[in-house]
Amino acid sequence: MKYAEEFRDPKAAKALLARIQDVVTEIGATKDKPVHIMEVCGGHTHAIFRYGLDKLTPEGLEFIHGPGCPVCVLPMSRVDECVELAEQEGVIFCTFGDAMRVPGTRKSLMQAKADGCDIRMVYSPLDALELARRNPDRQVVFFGLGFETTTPSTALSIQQAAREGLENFSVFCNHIVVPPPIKALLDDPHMVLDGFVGPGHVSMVIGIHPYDFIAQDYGKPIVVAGFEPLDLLQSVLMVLEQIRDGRAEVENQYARIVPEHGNPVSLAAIEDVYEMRPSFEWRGLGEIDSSGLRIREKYAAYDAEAKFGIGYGAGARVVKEPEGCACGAVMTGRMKPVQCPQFGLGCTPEMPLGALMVSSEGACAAYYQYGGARAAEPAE
Amino acid sequence: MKYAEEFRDPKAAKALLARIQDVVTEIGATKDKPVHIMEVCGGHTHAIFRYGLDKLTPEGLEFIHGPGCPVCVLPMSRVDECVELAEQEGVIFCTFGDAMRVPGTRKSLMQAKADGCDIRMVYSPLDALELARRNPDRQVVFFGLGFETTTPSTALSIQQAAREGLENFSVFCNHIVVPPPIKALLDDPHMVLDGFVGPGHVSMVIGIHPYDFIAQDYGKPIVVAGFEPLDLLQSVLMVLEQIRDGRAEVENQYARIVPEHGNPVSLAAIEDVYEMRPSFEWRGLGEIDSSGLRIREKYAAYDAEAKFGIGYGAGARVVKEPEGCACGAVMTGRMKPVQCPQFGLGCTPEMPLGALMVSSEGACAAYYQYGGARAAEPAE
Amino acid sequence: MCLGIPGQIVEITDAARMMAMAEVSGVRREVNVACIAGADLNEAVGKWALIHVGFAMSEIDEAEAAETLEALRHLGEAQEELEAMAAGQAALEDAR
Amino acid sequence: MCLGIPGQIVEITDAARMMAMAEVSGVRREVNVACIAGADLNEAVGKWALIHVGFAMSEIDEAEAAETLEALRHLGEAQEELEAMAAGQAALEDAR
Amino acid sequence: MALRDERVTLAHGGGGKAMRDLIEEVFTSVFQPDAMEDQARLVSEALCEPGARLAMTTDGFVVDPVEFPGGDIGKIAVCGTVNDLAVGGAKPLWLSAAFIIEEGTEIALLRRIVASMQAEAEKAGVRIVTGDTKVVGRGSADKVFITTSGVGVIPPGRDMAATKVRPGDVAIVNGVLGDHGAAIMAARGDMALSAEIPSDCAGLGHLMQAVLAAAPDARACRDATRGGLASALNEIAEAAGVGIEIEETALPLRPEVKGVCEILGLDPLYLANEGTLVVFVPEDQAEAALAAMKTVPEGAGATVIGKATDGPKGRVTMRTLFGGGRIVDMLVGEQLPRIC
Amino acid sequence: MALRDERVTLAHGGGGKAMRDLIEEVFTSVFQPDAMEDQARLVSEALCEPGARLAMTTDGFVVDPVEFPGGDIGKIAVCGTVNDLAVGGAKPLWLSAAFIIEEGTEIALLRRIVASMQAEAEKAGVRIVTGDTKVVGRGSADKVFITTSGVGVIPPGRDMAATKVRPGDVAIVNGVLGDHGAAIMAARGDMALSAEIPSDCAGLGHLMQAVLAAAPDARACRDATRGGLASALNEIAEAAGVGIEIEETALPLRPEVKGVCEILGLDPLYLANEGTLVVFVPEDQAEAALAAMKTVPEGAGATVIGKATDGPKGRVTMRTLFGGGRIVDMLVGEQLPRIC
Ligand code: SF4
Ligand code: SF4
Ligand SMILES: [Mg+2]
Ligand SMILES: [Mg+2]
Ligand SMILES: [Mg+2]
Ligand SMILES: [Mg+2]
Ligand SMILES: [Mg+2]
Ligand SMILES: [Mg+2]
Ligand SMILES: [Mg+2]
Ligand SMILES: [Mg+2]
Ligand SMILES: [Mg+2]
Ligand SMILES: [Mg+2]
Repeated sequence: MKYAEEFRDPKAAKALLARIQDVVTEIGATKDKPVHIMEVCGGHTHAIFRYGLDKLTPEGLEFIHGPGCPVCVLPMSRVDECVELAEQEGVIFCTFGDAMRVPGTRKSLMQAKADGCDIRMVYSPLDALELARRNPDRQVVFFGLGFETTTPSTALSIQQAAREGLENFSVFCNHIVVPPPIKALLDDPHMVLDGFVGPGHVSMVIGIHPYDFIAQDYGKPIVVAGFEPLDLLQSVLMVLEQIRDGRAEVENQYARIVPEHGNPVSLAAIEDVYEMRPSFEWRGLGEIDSSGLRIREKYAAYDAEAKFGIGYGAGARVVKEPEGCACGAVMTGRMKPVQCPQFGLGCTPEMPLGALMVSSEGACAAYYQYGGARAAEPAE
Repeated sequence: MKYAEEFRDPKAAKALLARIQDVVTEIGATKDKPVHIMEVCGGHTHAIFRYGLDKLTPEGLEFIHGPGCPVCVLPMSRVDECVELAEQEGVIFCTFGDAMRVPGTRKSLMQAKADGCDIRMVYSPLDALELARRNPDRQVVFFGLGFETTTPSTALSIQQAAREGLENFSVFCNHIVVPPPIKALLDDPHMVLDGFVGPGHVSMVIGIHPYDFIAQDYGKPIVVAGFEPLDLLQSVLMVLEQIRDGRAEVENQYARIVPEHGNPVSLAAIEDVYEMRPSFEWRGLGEIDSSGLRIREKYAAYDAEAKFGIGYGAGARVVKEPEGCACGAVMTGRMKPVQCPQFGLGCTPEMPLGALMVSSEGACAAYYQYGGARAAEPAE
Repeated sequence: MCLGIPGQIVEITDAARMMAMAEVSGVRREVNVACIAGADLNEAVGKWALIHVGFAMSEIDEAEAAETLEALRHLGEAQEELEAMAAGQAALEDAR
Repeated sequence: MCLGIPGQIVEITDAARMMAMAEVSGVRREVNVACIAGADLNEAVGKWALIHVGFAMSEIDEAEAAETLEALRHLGEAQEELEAMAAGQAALEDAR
Repeated sequence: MALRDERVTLAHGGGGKAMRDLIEEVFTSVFQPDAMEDQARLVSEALCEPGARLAMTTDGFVVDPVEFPGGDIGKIAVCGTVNDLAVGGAKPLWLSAAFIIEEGTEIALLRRIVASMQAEAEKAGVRIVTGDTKVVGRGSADKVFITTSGVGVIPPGRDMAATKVRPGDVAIVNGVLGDHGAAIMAARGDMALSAEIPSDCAGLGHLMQAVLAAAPDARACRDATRGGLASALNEIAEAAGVGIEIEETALPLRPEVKGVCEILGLDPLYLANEGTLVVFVPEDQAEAALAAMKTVPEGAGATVIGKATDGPKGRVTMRTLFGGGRIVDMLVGEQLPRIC
Repeated sequence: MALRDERVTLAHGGGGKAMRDLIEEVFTSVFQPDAMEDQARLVSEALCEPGARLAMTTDGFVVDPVEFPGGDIGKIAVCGTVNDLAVGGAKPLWLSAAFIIEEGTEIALLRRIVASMQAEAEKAGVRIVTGDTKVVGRGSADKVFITTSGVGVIPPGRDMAATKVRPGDVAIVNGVLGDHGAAIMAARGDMALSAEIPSDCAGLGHLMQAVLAAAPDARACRDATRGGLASALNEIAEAAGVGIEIEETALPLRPEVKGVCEILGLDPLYLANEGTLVVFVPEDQAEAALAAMKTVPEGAGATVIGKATDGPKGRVTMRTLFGGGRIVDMLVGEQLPRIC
């Protein structure tokens, strides 16, 4: 697999790990006084556990798992709205597989499907577009979910639908953006972070400069990173080197994919189709200003919120996180997943209580499934 | 079963059979020179074989099985039109079970259903009406098939639909009437008939006087008969007695059900909804003047022919009976089913070639299944 | 053609649509009673009618039914007597 | 988040809709190439791009990729040398 | 872990924890197989008697509705396979049960079905030793389909077969005809008929034991399922090369079944049964067989309906009420309700 | 009589002549059962050896599409049940096959499926001895479902079971992982992926014989069907109360399967296989087992993937490419394609 497997070479990994160990030592970080690096992106969280990197990196380095999984930060009331849309007469509700199992207050999409809703898992919004073409007598609603990486795909799909004059396609837009929650985390008085590994695929769309504030305003290093294990290790090393050197810069480890200024076509499509909502709710983090997108007035015909009167802000929504949920503390690095009293008991991937147990990219789910903490314990 | 099982008493049957024997002897009919009585109605044909009456009546009495099975006389092109209607997008096509297996030139309704058409077997046009109420986004087409007995039910259903303003219900009208084919048979120079057993359930609607022409113009006796075996035997006896006595009258054996002048509500509904077509095609008999009904202009909204542009006279239809089919000869009494060269070979109930093998009321099918001629033969 | 079976009207189910429940040998089905109903629909309850494709098509004339049955029964009895006589005759002849 | 995988554009399938066939390890899927296409769509054929949810999101900069890889390889080799030296050292010490 | 879902989702068929939970909670906790291997491992001494043979049978069950007066699909699935073993003279021993479940099916329904299977298995003295579950998407199945297979043992010297029927043999049924077919029609409500007809669904293993004890030379037996008594008789007549004549007046019928048949123009001879068999015994054992059948609840309504003859080979005829004769042919396709 | 219909109609399930014609022409003419009784009657001397046990298994097959690169539902239905017998150490003998057919299914398709069942049965040395067909209305099934049940014999003294696996035992698979799951995904076209991946669908009876000849003390074996290798390993670890450790670098994977997994974010450890098994053998018989497997076509790609350990009981772990460790848990529900 070109441009992928080359970046999984164990020899190089060993070298990077040795260098990481060296720099951690140089910094003087120890198990009790570790250096904290947040991987913002769930994809990085997944890779860390998938390849067992957490156990290979030195004790003085601690990963804080960030809020960068769009499925994890999806509030239950959003899922409820999805179900409500799927329940509309004649609707085909399309979603990425990721969202199928996320619990709503009533039910998950998986359960709604079992209850008779026509819910289809698709790989791409283009597949939903095709469904709309083939089912002119049905209303096809696509669940637009994801960060800047995914936002261009729904924007381009809406533009395409408009070009074709498709009247039965709409997007239930729940796209969110990465920088504001980082800022929110940085503003959190409890947060002790020494640097960031930045989400590479977000930057392939928006470039690296939207993170300038991290270096400039907060004095923290950030390295935009690829997703292969060597990418990740190299980026961690680069962050550590900045820390050691007292630098705070925005660096780009993933230059083969990430252009400094992002992708102009994608940015133009986003700009054309979407506008910022005043604020948006994140599961585990609450309302964050200017952190979510909505469809502009001129594309109202493709806006499921407008079309069905269901969606963000349409009704009074009870935004209540389940009791005993420690997701906020985990996401701000104050707690490890295993320290949550619910972990593995009231909260498992089969029956997730909190946001971070929902998707395999959530920190708690990754801990649970890949054994962040369980590997050493005896089986229950 | 009140009003049914009392009319199946073997003792009385024995008496009637003895009397029939007597009268046949009095007439002087013999195996070689039998008296010919036509039971017009397929229901009577069915009863004859079902109860084995053909083997209990004397040799000098021969039953000629008439054209009174609406399924048998249904031309293949009608079935093709049914299939065409069923194939229309969004149509639910409703039919009595009888019509399911009748072959068209392309396929039967049973096969069309297997090929994906939404075809429902119903017991009553009222069930189709209910389907229309429950599926407002679908077009429900009811296959109106049958003689005067059945015609009121579709007429009343159309009136009810009109009262409710149901816009998605229509009837594909192929109703036919009994007297014209009888007249056609009587006009056939090959036909040698001595009398008729008349269809009791037709007369319960139209009364007995529509048959006056048989007695008055053709000098043949007719007795309107019920369907229980004693009804049938008594009616046969009454016909024989008329023959013996040189009378030609319209008598009513089935007075418990058949009012002399029929049912006024039914007649009014038929008159309101339907009008006579100039002519109509009968399978095995060809076109017969004034023998089929169509829906009046004022109910055009409930007329599937008008609504879908499919139906009688809408296109050039190849009206061709399969080669080697002797149905005409059987129906006019010139041949017994077993004398047809196709009987049991090219023509079986599984794969009927001619009209009379199609329904269990068809003379050939009844012979084949109940063993009119096969019972005595060795098994093949 | 035209399968029909006597059933008894046991209950009006939807007066506006002239629907009633009919019963045949313990089996029930809703039927339309327009053809047999008079001004007062409730009078149909208890009546027997010939049921065809979900419609009560014709009320059964119980007197006519009884008459036909009586004639048939008569015939049956006469036949039995005849047979008994014939049997007696045969016995006599056998005895001879 | 944001699963992406490098794939090669092998064929334009629908120019009007900017659709092309991409291939990943012998697996093909039609993708939209609006984000990586220049004026002449056909120039996209043969290119490698990062594929995400059916879109070719970003063209792969082959030079940058080679550079990163070179650096990593270098690192790997240096590490091997170091280990070899360490092993030699250990062997020496053991021998002592 | 307790199943939290009220309905089956695709996850319950995915091979993971959800599936394991479903299987453990709903199925194996009731059937109690010996071990969680891919196969049941079984020992029977009866199988190893010299001359004994193993009988194996299978049937898929697709009844709609899945619950109906007199039973449910689970009860039928056990009875049907037990009966197919029993009517061949085998002693039923072990059953397998494979479930194909439609997404959205209520788990409570599954529990009821499984309970009724287990109850019926216990009654019949068989064990459900192995099974399988699959979940298919909504609209890809109709709630639940069950396929059961059965293994039994035919004791040495017993050899019942349709081919063994000889002219003169007496045909006995164990009770009324057509109840299951009519019950399902009424329960389905397709023709909007309602009637209190319970399915005859029953296991006939004990009945067969009684018959075989009383009439050890019983020739052949069939349970008159799909296609009804007429089909069972035609099969036997054809296999044995005999004629079969039955008496219309001897056929036991429930009034409500007659009613359904009169309304829809159906012939009860072709209606399905799920607890009704016809057995052919030599004339001199007929009385004993009949008496023995009546000692078992499932045979309370047993009655002679006719006999094998040297009439036309393969032909089934019926003497009607009036002494007339007619052929009782095999059904052509399926019986359709008719109006003419 | 020749079947005139091109597609199955409800009449073919009605119990009459149409059904008989379908069964005779499409099914029994190919499977050739001994007699047309409701049951097969079978004799096997192997079953009566002292200490021999009968193995019985069942599986329902619901694959969509029913034909796919590398096989069809018929082939899987035979292989799957043969394999469930074989992996338990039984010699497969007899199969039953019950078909649930959707109205409208092409008869030509049924013929192809039946032919491939018969071919596979012959290959495996088993006979399809009894069967059943049901027809359901359009939309009440998805073309055709097949449930096969199998009976085999476990020779005296053989007792393979998941519970028997001991720390130190070596885990061997017979070839690449995840082909069937990926092949079906591609064939279904759900995610509009196309790839030339043939299903691994294969009967593993001969392979198992080779293994057992070379490694008579083989402890346990599982075919890694639904839920993939991960589920099979978890089942074994749990039953045996051992840990299992596998090597990521040792897992054999086809590049196209990797491709599908990378695109859809799936883990090949959870992908279904239909001709892939994992067997645990004592360390001292591992080499012999491996060599023996390679002599059989189905074992050409055999390789050691890990071993049982005295690590945490019931836990399966994987040493990653970099030497890191991670748990390989059971799947939660089903694996869903994901984008993040
Ligand atoms: S274990 Fe569950 S509740 Fe606790 S922090 Fe993780 S996701 Fe939240
Ligand atoms: S056997 Fe067939 S072709 Fe011949 S007369 Fe009868 S129906 Fe017509
Ligand atoms: Mg069977
Ligand atoms: Mg059976
Ligand atoms: Mg049977
Ligand atoms: Mg299984
Ligand atoms: Mg359903
Ligand atoms: Mg199995
Ligand atoms: Mg299996
Ligand atoms: Mg298995
Ligand atoms: Mg069967
Ligand atoms: Mg289908």
